[in-house]
Amino acid sequence: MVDLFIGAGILFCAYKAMQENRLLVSALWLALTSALVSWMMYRVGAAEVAVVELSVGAGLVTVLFVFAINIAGDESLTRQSLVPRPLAWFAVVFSMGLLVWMIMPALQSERMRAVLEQTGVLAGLFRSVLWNDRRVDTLMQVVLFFAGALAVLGLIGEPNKSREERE
Amino acid sequence: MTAGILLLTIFLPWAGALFVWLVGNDRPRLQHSLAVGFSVAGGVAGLALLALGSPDEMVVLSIGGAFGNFSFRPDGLGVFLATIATVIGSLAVIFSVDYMRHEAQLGRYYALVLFFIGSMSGLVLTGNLFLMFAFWEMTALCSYALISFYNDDPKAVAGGIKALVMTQLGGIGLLIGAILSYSYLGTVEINVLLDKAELLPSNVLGIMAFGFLIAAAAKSAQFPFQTWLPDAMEAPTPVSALIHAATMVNAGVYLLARFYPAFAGVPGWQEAVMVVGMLSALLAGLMALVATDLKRVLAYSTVSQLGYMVYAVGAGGVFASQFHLFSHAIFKALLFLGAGAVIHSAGTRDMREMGGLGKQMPFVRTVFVIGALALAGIPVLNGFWSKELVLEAGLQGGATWMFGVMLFTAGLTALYTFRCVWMVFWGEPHHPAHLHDAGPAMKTALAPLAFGTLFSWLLAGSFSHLLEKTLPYHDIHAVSLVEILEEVIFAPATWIALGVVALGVLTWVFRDSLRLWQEVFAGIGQTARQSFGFEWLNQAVVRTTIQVAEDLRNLHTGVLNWNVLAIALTLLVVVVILALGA
Amino acid sequence: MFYLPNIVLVVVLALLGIGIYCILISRNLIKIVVGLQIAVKGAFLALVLAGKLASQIDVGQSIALTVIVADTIVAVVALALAVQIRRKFGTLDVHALMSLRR
Amino acid sequence: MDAGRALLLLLLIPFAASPVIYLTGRLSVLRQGTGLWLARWFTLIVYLGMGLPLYTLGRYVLELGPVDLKIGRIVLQMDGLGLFLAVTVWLLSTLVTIFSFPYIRGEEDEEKYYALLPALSATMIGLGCTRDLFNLWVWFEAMAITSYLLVAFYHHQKGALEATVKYLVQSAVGSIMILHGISLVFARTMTLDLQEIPPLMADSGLFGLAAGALFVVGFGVKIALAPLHTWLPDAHSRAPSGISAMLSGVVIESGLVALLRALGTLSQASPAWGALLLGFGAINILIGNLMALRQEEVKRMLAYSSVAQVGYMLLGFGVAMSYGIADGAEGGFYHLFNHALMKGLAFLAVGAFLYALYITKGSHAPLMVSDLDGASKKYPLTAFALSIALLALGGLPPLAGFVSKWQIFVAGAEVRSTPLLWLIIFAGLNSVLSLGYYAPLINRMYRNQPSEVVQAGQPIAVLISLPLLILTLAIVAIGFFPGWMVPLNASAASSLLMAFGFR
Repeated sequence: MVDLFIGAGILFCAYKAMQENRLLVSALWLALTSALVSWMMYRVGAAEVAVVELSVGAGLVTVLFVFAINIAGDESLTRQSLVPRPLAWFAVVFSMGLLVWMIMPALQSERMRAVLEQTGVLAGLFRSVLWNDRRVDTLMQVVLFFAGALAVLGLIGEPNKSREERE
Repeated sequence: MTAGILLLTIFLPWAGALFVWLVGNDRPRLQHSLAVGFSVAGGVAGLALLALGSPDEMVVLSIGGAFGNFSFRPDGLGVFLATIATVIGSLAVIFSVDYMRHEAQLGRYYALVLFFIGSMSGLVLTGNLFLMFAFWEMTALCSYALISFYNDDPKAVAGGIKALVMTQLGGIGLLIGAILSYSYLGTVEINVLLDKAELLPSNVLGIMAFGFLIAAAAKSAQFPFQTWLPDAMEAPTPVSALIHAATMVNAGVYLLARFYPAFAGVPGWQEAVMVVGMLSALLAGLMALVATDLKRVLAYSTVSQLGYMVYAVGAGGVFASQFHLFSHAIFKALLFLGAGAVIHSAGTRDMREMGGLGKQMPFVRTVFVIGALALAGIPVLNGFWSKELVLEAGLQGGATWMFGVMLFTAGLTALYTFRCVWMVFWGEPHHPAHLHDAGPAMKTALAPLAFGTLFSWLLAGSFSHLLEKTLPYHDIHAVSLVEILEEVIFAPATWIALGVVALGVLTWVFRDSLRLWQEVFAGIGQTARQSFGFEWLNQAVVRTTIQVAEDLRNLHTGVLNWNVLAIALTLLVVVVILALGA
Repeated sequence: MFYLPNIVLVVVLALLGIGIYCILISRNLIKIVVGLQIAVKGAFLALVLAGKLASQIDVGQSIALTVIVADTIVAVVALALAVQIRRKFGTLDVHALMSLRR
Repeated sequence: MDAGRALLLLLLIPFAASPVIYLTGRLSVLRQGTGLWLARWFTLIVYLGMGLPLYTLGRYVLELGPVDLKIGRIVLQMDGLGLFLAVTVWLLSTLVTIFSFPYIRGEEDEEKYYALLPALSATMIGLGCTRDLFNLWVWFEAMAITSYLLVAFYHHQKGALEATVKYLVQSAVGSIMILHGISLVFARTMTLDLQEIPPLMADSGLFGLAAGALFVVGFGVKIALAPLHTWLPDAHSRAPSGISAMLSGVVIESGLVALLRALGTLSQASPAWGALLLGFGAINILIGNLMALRQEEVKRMLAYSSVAQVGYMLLGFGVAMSYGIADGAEGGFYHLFNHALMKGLAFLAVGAFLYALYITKGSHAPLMVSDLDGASKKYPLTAFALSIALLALGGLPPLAGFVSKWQIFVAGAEVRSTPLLWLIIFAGLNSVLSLGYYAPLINRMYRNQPSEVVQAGQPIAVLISLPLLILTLAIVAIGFFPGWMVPLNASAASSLLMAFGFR
């Protein structure tokens, strides 16, 4: 029951974030979506990553959005979309609907029901999985950070003096 | 020994190509001499190979898998075409020394010509379908690059690309045949295919047979692909002589002759081959009659003569077709090079602006007339003997009405040949300035060809022996020269043909009194001038493709939203397809 | 009705749908990044659920964490791009980004 | 050297070197510097240093079989396919590095360029040899992130920004779809190991199909399956030429390898994947060629031709996946390798022209087709190299593109089915169509009258000509000796066939 409400809440917030034309408000709705998603994660049993999502997804990303919107300015653009809305609606609803139809029956299997009954997860296992079992993923995050940092540095860097003089 | 010489005919010209190109355009004299040196060496190797023909594989380089083994086999069909390629190639190169003097980018010219000569040798000598297809495409590549040698001229560029595209279109037929051979026989060896053709399912063999026919028709500019060859005349004239008259266009006939034993049993194949040859011979003959561009007349006549050879193969006359190919290569190279000498001096290709050149260029006139007589089928030149053999093979192996059409075309040939010679060398002079005769290098190239035109038919007997000895699947019976001569002389077909040829000549002589007939034929002439609608068809295809491409470009809006919509819609389509398929 | 996987599945795919729809109809680049983020939230949930159903919730968490990091970086790069585009083009309108077409 | 350690080194060297390159470069920039040569040459040394472990691995894999490196529970397994990709990536990236020395010299952010290049190569090598489904995504995403700045390298140009934003958004949408596919597979099979999954996905019905659809479309964005290709011409034409060569030569192909790996997990879920790829292959060939036909910007034309060339690879792989025909997989890999050489050469040669005609004058204008008029007079080697690349792409002998297309076509015929024969004829016709845009470009370069741009052009640096020369020779050599690459292709092909349960 609670799950249903959280789900509905997530979708409502996401819908508002999508529909809102003011960027700042949209970013706030996104943050709320994120918070509810992390609650949903907790409900599924992923307590640790829910915290991360709450701090990174809802916190850090929102800050970044606000930051970017501050620099770029909240431009009021016409709501007229370039792609006809019915067409976009058609593409999205039908493909997602079909996917739900294809996937849902398989989730009802006995095995999966049995898994859901299990409760109680060994504490501290997450840490060992993250740092030992999936060490490669975790190490690759360093590469991702490095590449992302270089990309941001490169992108927002102003042209240096000598170059401007040349141009 | 044989293996070495065989490889020399391929790699000597190729090495020459590399060296000439590396020397650079700053040293034209060295380029000329290198090109001549390597091509003549190649020619000598080709002549030597002629004496060493053998049915066995001589060179095998093991590669395996889908590429087969790289094998070469100096059998009769192969060595003799390789000899034509290298010898006439070297003559064309010698001719070029005068013709291409002072041209820019000589390195590119000679490199491509030499590369072509080597590839042509490879094409006819290889025993592997993969290699054959590769060489087939290489010759097309050289042909394209040489047709559009004068890249600043849009007509030359268009002609080159047209030739490339059309021969490649046909090449797909060869490709399909070759890969089917691999698929069903597990090999791309030509002799295995010839040996085991009956074992193939009949529909597969049928696809291969007609695929090869399409390839041959495209390469030899036969109906319905004949439109590329006249446009190929934008090439420098030695190239036209070598590639578009004496060698590459013969590859189609060679292909049909080579695989004749495998496909002869396919229902309808022989008839199809004969019809293709007949239509090409007839239509091109008519077009030659109305063309006014000297090189185009020769190009149409090439198509027409190739039609004779194709017709002969269809009728089962492999020897006749190859013999005519041999004669034709010599006299047509002679005609083209002669025309080149004329064009070089006169500075134009339009026959209406020539006339009366005979007095100023006596040497060229003499050799050109020899070539023209051979083309017209006048005894005792080489063209006469081979054409009679073709006609006789046609009479024996095919329908009589087709024989009638071919006879008519023989008359037509005589008619347009005399028209051409008269318009260029006799008639009213339109050129006030004094013209120089051919240069020394040109003469060096023309003289042997004229000599060959006069006497090459003497080789017919030993040629048939070579074919019998080295072609295990073709069932060719050796006949001596005397037998051939007797056969030709005593056959009624010969005399009928001679009568028709005489009629053609007379038509030209009395053209003024036949005004009425000219009116009647004006309509046909008009259609012939427009290539019987095929040129229009070609252009329509090109136009449509370009229009589709332009329309498609408009779909690329460059808007991010639309791009992402494409992703969403693709997901939908893929999901639907998969769901429906399940 | 209240079977958890069903609910989560619907939420996951609906989030993906809303995200893509947002990208489809938005003209503002930053809005497009918001759309990406919405869709990505669905992916986190999906991974966590998959981990749960595979009875390896910790693996699910671990990979979801990696995805969070990766996609945050993508969002940051995208925002930096948007800022730079605003500087160069004077607008964030996708309609202005049409010089590369056809 | 121990093979496992060699694999570790192969991945560690570039990742470890990347920050070092950045820092050395940055320091010299801060010192108003002249010291950037250190960063440049260090990058080249890194690549050469990767050569040794790669060689060790190559010998080991070809002679003894896959090399496993277990880190935690994730196994990095260098099998034939991984080795093949690693060799291709290493070869092209090394040449691109040399090419970039003069090409990028003096640009802003030069140090970032050299830092990201080895990282990009390493992500592709890693992508080829991981055995974990999610880890595959991580490498894939890392490849994307490292390439964003490289595409947007000229970020003071409007066009580069526009191209990058399109590239980024579309890639991101694709990668989200992949994630959904991964969660589906994981939820059902309870494992992420590529080799344990296939039997567990058997009889999964619509569920498996949904996962496959998400994989195909998600990876398809990066592979530029038409109509998901719309980012490609923009990104390829606006990136620095070396990066265009990398994108076209190896990045989209890495996406293809990732797709093959991912679909391999679903090989028992449905037999439809091969047919799907064949369908996409046909569409790709047609759309790529038609779009390239009327392009006036050279790099854009080459980009569309990449779309078409990917179609040929898909034909080969599709035949292999549907029917288990080894020639299909070998031909597909052969074409992949040759495409890296041919398209690499084409983009680098165009880059050489851009360098001589525009960049040395401080301009970043695109190279138009008409700029190449008469280029052979002044730049004979570059014009020749570009001609060779174009002719090879058009599938003309005796060049590399011909042999691989032949093998793909042979594979199609080996199925002995009429629809496939038609597909081959269709592909062959399209090869002919492609000459309609390759050939005129070559003709232009050999005109006698150079264009004004060419007349005003600067000489081309030696370090730019060197990679061109090497690639040209390689393309011709492969054309003459098609057997050279066979062991590498065959070992990659057998890995692929094994994944699809044919061996």
